[in-house]
Amino acid sequence: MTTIEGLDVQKVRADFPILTRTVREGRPLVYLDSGATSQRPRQVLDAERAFLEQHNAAVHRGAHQLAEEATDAYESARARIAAFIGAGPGEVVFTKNATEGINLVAYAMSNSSIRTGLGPESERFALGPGDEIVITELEHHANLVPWQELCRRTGATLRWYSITDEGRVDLDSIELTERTKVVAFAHQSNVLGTILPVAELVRRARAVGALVLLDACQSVPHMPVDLGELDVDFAVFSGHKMLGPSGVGVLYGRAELLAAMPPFLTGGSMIELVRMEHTTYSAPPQRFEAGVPMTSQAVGLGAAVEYINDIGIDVIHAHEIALVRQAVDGLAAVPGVRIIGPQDLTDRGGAVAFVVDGVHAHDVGQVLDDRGVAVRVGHHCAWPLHRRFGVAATVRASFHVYNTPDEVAALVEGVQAAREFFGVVS
Amino acid sequence: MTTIEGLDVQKVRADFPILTRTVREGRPLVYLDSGATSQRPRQVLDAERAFLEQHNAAVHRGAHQLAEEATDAYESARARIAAFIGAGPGEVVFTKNATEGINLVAYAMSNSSIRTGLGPESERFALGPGDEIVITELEHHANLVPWQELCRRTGATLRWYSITDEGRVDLDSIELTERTKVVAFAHQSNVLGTILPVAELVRRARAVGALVLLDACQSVPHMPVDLGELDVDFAVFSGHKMLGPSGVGVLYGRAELLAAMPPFLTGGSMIELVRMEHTTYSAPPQRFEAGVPMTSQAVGLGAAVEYINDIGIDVIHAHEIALVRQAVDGLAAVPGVRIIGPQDLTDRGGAVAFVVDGVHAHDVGQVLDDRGVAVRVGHHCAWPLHRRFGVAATVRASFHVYNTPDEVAALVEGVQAAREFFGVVS
Amino acid sequence: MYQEIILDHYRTPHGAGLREPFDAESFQINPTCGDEITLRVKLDGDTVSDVSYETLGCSISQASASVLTDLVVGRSIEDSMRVLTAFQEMAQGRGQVEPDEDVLGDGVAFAGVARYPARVKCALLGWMAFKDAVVRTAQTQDAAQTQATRDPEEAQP
Amino acid sequence: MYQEIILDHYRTPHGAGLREPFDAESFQINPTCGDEITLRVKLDGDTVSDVSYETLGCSISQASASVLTDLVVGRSIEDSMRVLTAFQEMAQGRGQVEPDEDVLGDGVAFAGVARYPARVKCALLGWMAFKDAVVRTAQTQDAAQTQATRDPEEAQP
Ligand SMILES: Cc1ncc(COP(=O)(O)O)c(C=O)c1O
Ligand SMILES: Cc1ncc(COP(=O)(O)O)c(C=O)c1O
Repeated sequence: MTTIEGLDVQKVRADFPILTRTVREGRPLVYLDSGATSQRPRQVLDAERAFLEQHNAAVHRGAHQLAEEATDAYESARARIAAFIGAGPGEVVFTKNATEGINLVAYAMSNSSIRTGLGPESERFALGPGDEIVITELEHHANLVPWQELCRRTGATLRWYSITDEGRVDLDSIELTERTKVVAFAHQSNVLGTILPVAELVRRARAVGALVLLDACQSVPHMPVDLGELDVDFAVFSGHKMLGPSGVGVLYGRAELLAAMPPFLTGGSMIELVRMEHTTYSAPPQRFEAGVPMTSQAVGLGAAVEYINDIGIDVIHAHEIALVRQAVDGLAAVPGVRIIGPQDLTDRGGAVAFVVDGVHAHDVGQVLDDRGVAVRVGHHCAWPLHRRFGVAATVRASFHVYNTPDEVAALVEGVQAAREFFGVVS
Repeated sequence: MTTIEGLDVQKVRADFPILTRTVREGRPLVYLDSGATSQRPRQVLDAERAFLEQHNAAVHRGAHQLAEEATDAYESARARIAAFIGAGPGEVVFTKNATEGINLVAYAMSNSSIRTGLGPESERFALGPGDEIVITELEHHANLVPWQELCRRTGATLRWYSITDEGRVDLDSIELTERTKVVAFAHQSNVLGTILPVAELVRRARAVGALVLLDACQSVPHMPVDLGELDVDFAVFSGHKMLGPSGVGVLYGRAELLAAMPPFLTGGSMIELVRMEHTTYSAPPQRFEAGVPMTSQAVGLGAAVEYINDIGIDVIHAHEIALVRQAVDGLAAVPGVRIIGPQDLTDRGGAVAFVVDGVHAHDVGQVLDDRGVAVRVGHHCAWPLHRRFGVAATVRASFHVYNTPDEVAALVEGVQAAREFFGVVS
Repeated sequence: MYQEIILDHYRTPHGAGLREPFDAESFQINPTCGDEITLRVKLDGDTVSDVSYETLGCSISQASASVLTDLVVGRSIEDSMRVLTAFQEMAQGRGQVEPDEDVLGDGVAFAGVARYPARVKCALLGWMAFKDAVVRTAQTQDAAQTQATRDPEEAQP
Repeated sequence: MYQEIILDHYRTPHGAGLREPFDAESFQINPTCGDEITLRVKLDGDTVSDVSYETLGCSISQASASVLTDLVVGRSIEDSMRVLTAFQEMAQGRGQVEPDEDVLGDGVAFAGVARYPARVKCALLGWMAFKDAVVRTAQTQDAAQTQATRDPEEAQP
């Protein structure tokens, strides 16, 4: 295992209180489930607490000092997060999670499709029968079901790129058409670890005038991402997967698109003028943030970005890739283990899913859990992808900056132990 | 000022770190803006932190020990909150705030109105031209704009009860009809403090077969509320107004209704079976909780309910009513001050809004702020109500368990000072 | 959790495979992991005369289905429902419910599963399918009878 | 924040009330508090010859509109836009921007407002209305000219 320059993992681990605990009768916790949710460093917990103990108030509503300070903290967090992803602050909308972000776009589109009372600027978001939304077969349910429902509401058709045996997008499987209105896909698969060919998919979408939504849940927390450079129209990610709080996520939207898009959730703080008969809406990002927002959580996410910046997102990425290399090599060497996803580390990030011949994923997971190794088992909210590979469930190990080579070794040993326990050792 | 039996306000105040801070060059903070957002006691901050430092994981997804503990903590919080409001745990849906809760119901209704692919059970939520939604003129924008938008989407008509000069609902102003499908109203006005006649409004709604949604944002945090007994169909409230975290709210729905209602946000954790072509959904409450939820915030809200229970919600209510009495009497005695809302304390809770002749609300608020007194100025997200009373903006003081008679006295003095400063003393 | 009894049933499941004839079939799925079971019930009057099944699942769900056939085949519907209730109470009891070996036989081996909430669904998957199938037999019989009096030709289960 | 100059303008606002004739009118509202201003601009060639307004707002927004009329009436559009930019920079400068009294006159009294972010919108409300109205005069003139060459009868502002 190569040591990554500039990263002292033990020092990092000391920032994460939960990593010192034990599970299942005294075993040290080996947390390999950051793809589901990451842990939080002290710095993030402290930032949120300091906000709540000193500055908490309703933002964008009050004129007293606390309200000013709270608004400041909230908007500074937005600016910091925007800079982190190569966006303008006005292009960052806070949502409760990435799922809400995708639903926001899908509902704004069906709202646009009901033209009563709307201006011409929302026309580009309108859909109807014959129009198409294109995704891929590897998507997380969050980037699949909202589009199915949008199609149900508008009469549009859902189509998808299929996935090759190597776990890559089969770019020849379908062709976009003039009727393709949205192309939505994951930046990195939460199961296979595959990094999708963003530039090529954007090029194809642009060629037919379709909007592009990038599900960046598994990329923004783990590698440098510049959304402006990637030239996507929308992107989403969640705070809880990037060392930040739960209850906060981000929808990125190009300024020009957010300005033209009708609202989704409506209520306080997103209005311009309200009468019983009719309401007009404020400019983005406020237009998309109805109600009292997840204030302290946004502040916490800002602190998470600062924490990541202090380490360096490229350092984190290099560290994780080294762990993936070790995991893929280690697991592939265990007889009967089949890795689902690319073994080649080109365009591949940190999620390693696998099956063990003769031992169900749940049972592998249980044996690992009894040894203190926390992984995820099941379909990982990507059921169609599992069906594609002919498996009901896989075991998935996923990493973040705090994981160590020793932990990966514990994973590989645990898988061997599971095979022994269930008597499938050859 | 009467002392409320069993309440030691100084002891309570010691639980709230923010209350010890000073503002505007050393003045003690007098926080009278709990109607916008309340402050959090140490116990709530500690509970959330303990969860994050010991049990944090993705809920309802993992099979390892942390995931089990996190799921347990999350579901125990749900059960505790349900018990607090007289509901079953399956009737409590976690949302990001009350605003999302109302939007959830409104969007579930427009989703029902597009019948493609739905079963007969969702028919009762479907709307079309000629159908009516009824609210009142005193609603918060959160309980107005989502219904305007629902009407835009479905062709239904929005109607409303008007408000009397005393700030009460004028029950004779409109009649419900067989076409009335929803009656939605605040339990307590966030501006006037008026408590609405729930039983009578429910009776009228039932008589025409309409669904009832109660906006309980300003009641659940301040007085005993048993939603089962009130016999409403839906209710919403926010954690941040009841000593709990931001980023979490509750939608209550009668079990039978939630079971029949189609989903709103879609994605992970709310599905039963997912194929690329078609998805089926899980039972409530999960059906309405797409994506990784606000886990630690739900735990924090559970701790807030425990904190409130330890003091006693009736004790809190009595304490606040005493403060309201003092504020109404004190302010009414200042020449030129007009209280907007009932001066009579029958069916009235803790928000005191007023205007000062010759001094704009913003200027009153500024003078108060300079003295350390934090109140809210403006339309408090109830613009039509302000228009109804012929004022652009009011000053609003609102209370919670940690406020004291001295703080109310500081408010009254500050208002007098504002009059002197702007030279309108008679 | 992995009692020897469970591993035995997992390695040599009793009554596995789908058989004909049957009165009703149920398909159940565990949404969190995608595990599946298809289970058939054949009644002989009021007695469960056969249970056959095909599972795609972990050791716990497979062993549980195997134990289920041991416990319910040959019993009356009423008795088998009593066993089901006892099994369910134990599995959902978070380790607090003392299982009765007289009622549950090999089923007591699953007491340990109750301490792993995420696995309780695995242990119950077959039982839920059994319950559902029994309900369906009742419905099919009702339907068959109602139909029979009206139009014998359409009375196919 | 409440400088004596501000209070003076508040108590005796300059140029208040709506007057005719005017070339364009703008209505602006502050969504957080509901404050309103209606502001009219009359141009004489390139010079701002009158600004008249009606406000429903706090002392800051009223005084700011009063100072605005002092600062822009009699100036060229270009000059008045320069003043506007300076005023805006000061108001949004969070107390970090040193105002130039030569440019801003009584406007410098609003420097303190910059330290109260929630009040910045109040101070700017009138200025935003002025900017909008000036843009509208340009549009109306363009429109009038375009119209004039085509159909003189329709060329009403
Ligand atoms: C009566 C009432 N309804 C709804 C809301 C909206 O609550 P939130 O902004 O937390 O969604 C509030 C508070 O802002 C309120 O006071
Ligand atoms: C690729 C991907 N997309 C979307 C999501 C949904 O994120 P959340 O549940 O935080 O909304 C996840 C994680 O669960 C994910 O990994």
